[in-house]
Amino acid sequence: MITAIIAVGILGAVLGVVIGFVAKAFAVEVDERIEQVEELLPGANCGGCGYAGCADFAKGVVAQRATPDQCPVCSSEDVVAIADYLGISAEEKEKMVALVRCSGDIPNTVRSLYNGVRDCRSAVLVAGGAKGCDYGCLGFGSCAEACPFGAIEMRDGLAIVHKELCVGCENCVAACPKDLILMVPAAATTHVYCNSPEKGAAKRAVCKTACIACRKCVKASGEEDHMEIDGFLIRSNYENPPAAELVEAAACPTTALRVDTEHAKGAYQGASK
Amino acid sequence: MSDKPRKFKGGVHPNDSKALSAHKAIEAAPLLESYKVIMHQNIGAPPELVVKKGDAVKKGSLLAKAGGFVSVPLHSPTSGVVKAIDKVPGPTGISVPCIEITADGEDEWESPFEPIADWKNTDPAELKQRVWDAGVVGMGGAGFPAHVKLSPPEGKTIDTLILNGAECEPYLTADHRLMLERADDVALGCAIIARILGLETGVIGVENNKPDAIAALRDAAVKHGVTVQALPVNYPQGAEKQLIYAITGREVPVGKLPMDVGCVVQNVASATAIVDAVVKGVPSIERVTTVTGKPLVDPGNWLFRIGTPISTALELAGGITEQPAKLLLGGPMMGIAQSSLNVTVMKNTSGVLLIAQDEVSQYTSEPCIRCGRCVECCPMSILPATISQAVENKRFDWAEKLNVMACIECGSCSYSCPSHRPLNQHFKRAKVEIQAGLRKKG
Amino acid sequence: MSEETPSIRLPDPTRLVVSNSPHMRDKPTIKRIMFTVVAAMAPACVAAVLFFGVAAVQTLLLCVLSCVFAEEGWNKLVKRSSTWKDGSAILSGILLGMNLNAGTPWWVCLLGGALAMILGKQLYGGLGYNPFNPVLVARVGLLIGFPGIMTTWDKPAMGVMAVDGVTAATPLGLAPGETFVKDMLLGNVGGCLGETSAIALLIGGAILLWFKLIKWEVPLAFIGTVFVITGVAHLVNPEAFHSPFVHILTGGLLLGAFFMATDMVTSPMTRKGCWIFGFGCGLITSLIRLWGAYPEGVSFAILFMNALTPLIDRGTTSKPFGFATPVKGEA
Amino acid sequence: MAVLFANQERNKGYFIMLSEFLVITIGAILVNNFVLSKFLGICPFLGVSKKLDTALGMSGAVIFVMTLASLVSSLINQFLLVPMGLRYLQTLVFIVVIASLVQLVEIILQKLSAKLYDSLGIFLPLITTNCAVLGCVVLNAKSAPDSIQATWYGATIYGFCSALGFALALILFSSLREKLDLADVPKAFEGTAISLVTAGILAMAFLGFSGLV
Repeated sequence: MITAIIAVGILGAVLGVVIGFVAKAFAVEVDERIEQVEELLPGANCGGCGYAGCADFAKGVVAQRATPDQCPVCSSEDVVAIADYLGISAEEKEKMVALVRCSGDIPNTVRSLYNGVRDCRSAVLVAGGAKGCDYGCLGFGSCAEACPFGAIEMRDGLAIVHKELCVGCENCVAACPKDLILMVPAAATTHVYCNSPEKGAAKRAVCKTACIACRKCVKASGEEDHMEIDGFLIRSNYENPPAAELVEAAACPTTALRVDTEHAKGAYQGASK
Repeated sequence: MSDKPRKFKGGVHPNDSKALSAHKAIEAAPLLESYKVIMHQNIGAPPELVVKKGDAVKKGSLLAKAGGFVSVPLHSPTSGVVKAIDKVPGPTGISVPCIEITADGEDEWESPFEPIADWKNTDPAELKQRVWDAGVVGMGGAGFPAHVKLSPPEGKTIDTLILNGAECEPYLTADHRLMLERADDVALGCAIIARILGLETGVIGVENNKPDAIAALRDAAVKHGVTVQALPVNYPQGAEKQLIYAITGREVPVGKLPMDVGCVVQNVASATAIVDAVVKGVPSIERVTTVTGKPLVDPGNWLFRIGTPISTALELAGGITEQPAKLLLGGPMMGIAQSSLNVTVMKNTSGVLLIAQDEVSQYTSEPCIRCGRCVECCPMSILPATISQAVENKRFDWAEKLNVMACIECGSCSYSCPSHRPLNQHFKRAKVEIQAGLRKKG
Repeated sequence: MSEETPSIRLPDPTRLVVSNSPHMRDKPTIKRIMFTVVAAMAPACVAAVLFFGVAAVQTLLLCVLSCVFAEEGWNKLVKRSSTWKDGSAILSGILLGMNLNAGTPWWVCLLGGALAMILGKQLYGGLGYNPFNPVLVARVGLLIGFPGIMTTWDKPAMGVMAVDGVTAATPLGLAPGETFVKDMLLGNVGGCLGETSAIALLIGGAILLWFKLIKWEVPLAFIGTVFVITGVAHLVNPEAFHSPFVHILTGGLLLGAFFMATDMVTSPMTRKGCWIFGFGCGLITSLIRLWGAYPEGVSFAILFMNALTPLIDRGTTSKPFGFATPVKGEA
Repeated sequence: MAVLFANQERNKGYFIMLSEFLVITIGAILVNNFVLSKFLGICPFLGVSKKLDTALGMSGAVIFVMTLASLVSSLINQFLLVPMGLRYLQTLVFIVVIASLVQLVEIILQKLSAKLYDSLGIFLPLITTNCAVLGCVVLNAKSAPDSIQATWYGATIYGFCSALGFALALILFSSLREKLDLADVPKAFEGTAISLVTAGILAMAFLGFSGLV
């Protein structure tokens, strides 16, 4: 019994000394705060903050290179929790969601025959893609694939954002080869679902739901300045966004002006030619 | 330089179908009522417009001046009035700006510069400036400004000039006819470029399937002190890197230019354009283009002015007998499919090709069975099959590690794939993504 | 011009297809490749039927049917599109049949087909994705599961259209010293359907080589390695080891070398890789045959090398064009 | 050379030893492969085989730990436990030795290659409880007293070769899994399911080596 205790004791002591020595020689500094911050982050690794995943972002936050509110997924409580932990102040930010500025689904657009990889970024390298409109949604769903939160649905060859699921990570913005996706305030409900700067006639030739810049919506908004005119295209003024009532008042002839929730439900039909 | 050209590794032998138009002499296309000259016809910076709507122009007048060193000026194909600065479908499918010129029918000439008859005693720098002023680009397809290739940077010595007359693309015969009918000018062009580069001589490389062109060139070459090298028939023999290897045995390193191994490669059509510019004082406003394809009534080779719509080219070839499956600019291996007849002939449009329905069925991609045919035929010795699977799974880092950047997009792999995989499109995508990634990194 | 000749017909732009280059495709398709290999199997099938009679026909048919039905059944189950028409299931069926003996019970054939198609291929996503040769997965699975059935062979009876029930051992299992070379060339020895007639297999192999459907490096390296190793062993100790000719002509070596090891999906893509692959197959086959517990090692050897294939492919990628020469005057 | 062949008796002894080493080597790597025929060490085999690079790192770590653990345990067993009659402490002592070695590897690795350290993650400390390592050490301790495995050098070679066998299986498997990454596996079989199927087929292939030694 005694020998056993002594033998194991000596063995343990020798091994302990060796490990202690090596641990000293190969010491690595680890900041505990990084792990703590990482715990508080959502862990979706969506990259919406611009860092390579949540762990990297946590490093940035601790090193004060980034602020906690740069995480688009964190709720404001989460942001405050992180800020409190690190003893820094948190700022409120406005929630932004993605908007696909196109309403040209298959029934409403002219398409060319395309044969090849069914992926937007690949398709756009071949003859500008599969749609008649140079600016419209290609409909192969690269944005939907890029969305880690399942907020984008592909319906009839058109990407549709479900606003309630969107956290604003902006992954889809980078995925779209046509630069169709814009981050807009979640509070804005009414948008022009078109992004083609072409002349009205050229747009109508390829798409039934294009904005033809008839300015009915601008007139309907009157003095309120809810709409912006940009060449042959009209946009919602996101400094002062229009309300849902404007859609009815304007009676957009091509239904390019839509309320986002209704659009997501598929409530609009294109204008008949 | 050895007499026997080396054979590069890989390559394919597609049915060349050149017989459709190889025997047709070059015909000058008739004058049209209007031309739509696409503004940006070269790789590099777009030129800057110098005319405006309503301006009267003559044939050869400057329409746009070079917008930088890697950019070339643009000249009017005929005399008339600038009707509009408009948009036409570009060769890549996206609409691009163009200058629409309504012809007055006079076709009145105004040379932007004087001919240089005594080029042998002219300063090479002046000759090079002339090549630039004339707006000559690589007419084989890429559209790279010719003068840039003739300006090796400090410290790089050029010892070999190669004129590319391989024309390895099936169907195309424009260079073939050009070498046959203007053999003397091709050889002369070779001599002029050699003088610009400070070389004694140059080599004209021609694939063996054009024996008449080789014979014609050999006679002319002796006169101008250049040589002609017959090359084995193997697609892509006309790819710059493969051509340099075949003639000099040098391998252009990945990501480098022919200059880095002391070579300059120019297309034979560019050479004749340079002759026109130097000796005749004519800028680059026309080119020989093959209009061919089985659905056409009367395929042939025409001398088109730039800005000629494709529909006109097809009309000249007698129209079609059956609806084609595809309309291509360029050859069937690397050409770009079009969905509009309003595309216009550019300086680098070597062919207008219709592919019949039975020649190319719409294919669906099947899984790779790892047969290795693509590995065998890849002239760059990369692994197309593995790379395409990586791209399919969005693993661009992997694709980069597998050297996708070395790909020259010759299409040999897709051609030979029994599973009809869109390999080439995958590589194009991967290259774009990797380059975008590099730009992001800075 | 257009006004003068309005009758000229121009293409309808809305019916033009856009796609990436190249716009030409070579003739071979998967289907064509598969059926050419099936045709190359024909001589061996004929030989098998000649030697083993109706029983051979039964085994082959059962295997083909079970493979096709297993593949189709699976596709139905996971709601994928039908794939049997590409010929790969039929080919697997024939190869599986060639790997069984004439009197194999019907249920073993059916089980083998299901193993090959589902375990060996469809679980991985179907044609092209399977890392192991499906037929060998089935064969080795059956060999481990039913060693008795899998290692009793009917004695071939030329011209007799029924099996007489006499069993014979594979020559590899007999004592060395007896020579069967002539019988083995023709196929008048015991063994699996596809293991008997060397001449028929060689004809099939020649067809494959002629159509460039297999890389010649694999069979050459495979057979060559076995020949050298067993040759040396035979020279050292002729009492204990068969002559190399016996080793080559018997068992599944020719079948394996020409039809199984060369399976495109599971063998390396590079030429250098094929040499390594063939050499490895030969080495392991020889080891198992000379010293292992099983009389036959071809299946195990190929299966093992299948597992090595991704590594071989990775290691033998040739330098891309332009990597060979250093840049002049640049670091 | 003459000296080498002078002592016939001694040469014969060397030859026997050499063949015994060969038996250990082939046996441990191929025939009685720890993963594929003894089914030990399955946890890291499945856990760190997603990528070839991590598999290589893990292989290195296991080779290091297993070889050293075999050596140290054999020495302790031979010169401490057996003479002192403390055989009953074997398991306990072996685990302590292995745990310390793993700790060493962990500390060193974190310093030298943080990337590999991160990608191995939990599986690195888990080598401690890796049954392959303990199994190897215990097999050495349990081997017949007159066998080569009972000597300290024999035990070390056995440990090293067993680790090589583990590494071979892990590397083969990880290269296969990388390939599977690109495959169109049915949804229900994605991930671990298809990996286990693959491991099974791989084990079948290794069965062919049975009887070699």
